[in-house]
Amino acid sequence: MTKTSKTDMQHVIAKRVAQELEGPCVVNLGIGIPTLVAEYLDAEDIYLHTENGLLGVTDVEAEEIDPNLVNAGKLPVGEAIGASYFNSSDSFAMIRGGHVDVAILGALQVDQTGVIANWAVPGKNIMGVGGAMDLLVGAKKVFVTMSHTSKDGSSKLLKECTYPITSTRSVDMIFTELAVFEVVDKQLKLVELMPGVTIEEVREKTEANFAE
Amino acid sequence: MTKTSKTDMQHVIAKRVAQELEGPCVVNLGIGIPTLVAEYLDAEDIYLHTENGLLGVTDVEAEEIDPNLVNAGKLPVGEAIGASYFNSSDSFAMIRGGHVDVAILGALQVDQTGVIANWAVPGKNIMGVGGAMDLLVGAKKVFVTMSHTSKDGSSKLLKECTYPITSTRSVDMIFTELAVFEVVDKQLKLVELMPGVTIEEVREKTEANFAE
Amino acid sequence: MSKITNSIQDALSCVESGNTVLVGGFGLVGAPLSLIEGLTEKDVKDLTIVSNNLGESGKGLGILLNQNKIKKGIGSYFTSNRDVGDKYQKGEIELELLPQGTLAESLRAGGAGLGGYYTTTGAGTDLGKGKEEREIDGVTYIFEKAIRADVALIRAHKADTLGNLVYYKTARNFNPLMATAAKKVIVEVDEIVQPGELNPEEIVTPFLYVDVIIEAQQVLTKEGVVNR
Amino acid sequence: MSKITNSIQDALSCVESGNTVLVGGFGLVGAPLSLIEGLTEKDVKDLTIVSNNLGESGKGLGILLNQNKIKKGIGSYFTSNRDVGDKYQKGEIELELLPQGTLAESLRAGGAGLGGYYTTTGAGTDLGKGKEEREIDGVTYIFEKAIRADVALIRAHKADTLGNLVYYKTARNFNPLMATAAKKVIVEVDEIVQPGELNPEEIVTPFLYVDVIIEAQQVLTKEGVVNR
Repeated sequence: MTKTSKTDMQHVIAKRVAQELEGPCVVNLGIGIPTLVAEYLDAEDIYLHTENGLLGVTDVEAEEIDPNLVNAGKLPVGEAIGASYFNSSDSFAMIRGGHVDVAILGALQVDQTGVIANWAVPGKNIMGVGGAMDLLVGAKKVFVTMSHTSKDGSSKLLKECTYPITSTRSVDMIFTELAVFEVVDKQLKLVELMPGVTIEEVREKTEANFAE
Repeated sequence: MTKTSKTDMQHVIAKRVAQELEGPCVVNLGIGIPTLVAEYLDAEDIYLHTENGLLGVTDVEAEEIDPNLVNAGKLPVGEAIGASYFNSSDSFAMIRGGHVDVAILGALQVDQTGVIANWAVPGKNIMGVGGAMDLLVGAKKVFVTMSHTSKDGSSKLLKECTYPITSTRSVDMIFTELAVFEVVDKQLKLVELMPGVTIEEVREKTEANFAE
Repeated sequence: MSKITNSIQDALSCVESGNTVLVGGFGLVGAPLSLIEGLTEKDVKDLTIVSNNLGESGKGLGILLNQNKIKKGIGSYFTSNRDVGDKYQKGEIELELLPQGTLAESLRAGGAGLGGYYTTTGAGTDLGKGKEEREIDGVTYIFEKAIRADVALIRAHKADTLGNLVYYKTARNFNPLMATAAKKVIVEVDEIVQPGELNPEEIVTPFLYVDVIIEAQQVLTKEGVVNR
Repeated sequence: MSKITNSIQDALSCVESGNTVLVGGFGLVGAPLSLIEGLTEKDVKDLTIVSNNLGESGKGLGILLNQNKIKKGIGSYFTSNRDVGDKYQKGEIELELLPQGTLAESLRAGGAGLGGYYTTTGAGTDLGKGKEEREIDGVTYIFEKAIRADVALIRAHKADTLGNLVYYKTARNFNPLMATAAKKVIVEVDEIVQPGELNPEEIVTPFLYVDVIIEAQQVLTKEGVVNR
């Protein structure tokens, strides 16, 4: 049984997703674990897109922070060589029009067809959606990163989502601290166990059906 | 009876329309007589828009002609101080969105409700429309310039257009070598006789009903 | 007929109770901070505010919210201000939540004279419920209506005296779109320059969209919002 | 994985018979003259060409027309080439005439992942016949479908080696829109520069839209089209 802390776990997932990216490509990183992915990218030809209007996001040193240069999580970022700025409709035109290669998103739940829920929780006011729905319908590939289970230990890979779905589109890959799944023909397929994880543990903690 | 040549007549009309423009305003000039209007504008705050992507069109000296700087008639033009360039969809967004104050267009026919026909002739192939329909639906005001009669002497101000209409929208003013009309509540109203023209001549050469 | 004013309240003189007001910015970045503050000092109510967020708790549009001047909010991410949820719970505000791309696109459509458009975003989700669906070439789209407003309050980097605008980095966001979609467009800027000083190839918002220009009195710095 | 090539035929290698091809330019201004000439030398047929004009008689796309390689033309102003009318009369070409603003908007919609939109342009006219009408807030709009294509041939001023593009004066026109609306985008430019040489605030077409870059071999001058 894995006993990593939450932060360690997030980094393990982020690092694993980063390995899946092959340049040249344009990637949009969501808030949370996806943001950490940037730390593990070393290919020069992987460019980051942020939906608030920048293609070519980089890290920024503390002393170079510009309050008017932020990512979608409103965190300060830097500007890559070859970067460009654009307005919000042009930015979402890129996303919705299929011009962003990969979106890496967090999720609250994934069902066994690869449909995700990541923007609202039943019983709470529906207050924010941001760019999640646009990224899901538009990105050429969508990778999901999340902890395998909720705080109460229940599986976040479900037969059916109980939270409102973000799109009818199935994601392409799912990365948790236990395993990596691909979605093929609307079915989950286990493609990799994370180091030290057994197939039994994945079976036990996964409600969704998946092919092994 | 007026006996001016075609070119003189065009200039007379263009000059009269120019007097109707009051700055600050943004004006789009169509091909033909409308293009001549530019020669009679002296207010500094009348800016010309051309739908191929420039706000701030000016004349150009022969030695300064740039083959990549043209107006909608593909004629060489210059760039005013404060000018800006934009793509075709942004340009027509300005037009259709009601951001251009006046469009000055030529017409083949005008009916007595102010609806015009200026893009196609029955019996010929329908081969070109350009920006005419967009300008008609979008400009805040539309002024029409044309000769009062066809070559065969028949009125171009008709009870009903026999050519395909350009839009269901009525224009705001009509300028010919004989008279100036306003369109009020879908009715033509004669507001001015051109110098040396009698009301009888206008009546004789106008098929459309109009208020005097 | 200068578009330039030094008085925030003069700049806002056209804003009336019941108006629909577009407010630029992504959070505080690119938000017209001085104009928003001006609005909190103005006696108006029943506003419909179209903005990505409704500020933060007690900041920016958040003040306007707490003054009960906002009848309805249209945006994509109200979560950034916890007060919005409380007001909504009490029935003190109407909310319309749109995906961020739909919000942006609807503003562009409004400015471009379109009636509406079909997008895949939101189809089959709770946010698509009640919206017309249409299949086009085998893909399911939903209808979204254009957004137009009475007034836009926006933030740019530089304006020339004619009203041509350029923006700064990610402070651009919704501002150029909002500049096209309102009857009156009021912009606050870092700097006002002479016509000809902005490169014609670089101008993002041509002057025909802009009605009133004022120099920003509040700016966003690393340390937060400060008076200039 | 460089996007740059020196061979027009290599640049055009993805173009196949039956393709829909977007071709930039307003007349010859901003038209990808070298790529068009390359297309006239390539063995392809049954093309659908989306372009404001179909060149002039015997020039640019006019040559392609006379080679009977064009099955269908979609544009706003075929009048500039008298041969188009003759071919149409003989039933040798299909034509779809769109208002210029609709042509531009449909390309933008295609690039932006929209299915279509409602415009007032053309409503109640012969060009609106057979198109769905819809009343929105008391105004009559017609439905126009987005345009997407296999290939776009466009003209820009400068490209950096990543594929970021800037344009030159009124040679911009349809080019940035077409860059968004095709599976493969091939651009010819006056000059290729290094990344970082174009101002990030000024880039009109970000590099993610561009697949192939080639230096223009033919340019428009006061004296007409000349080889460089």
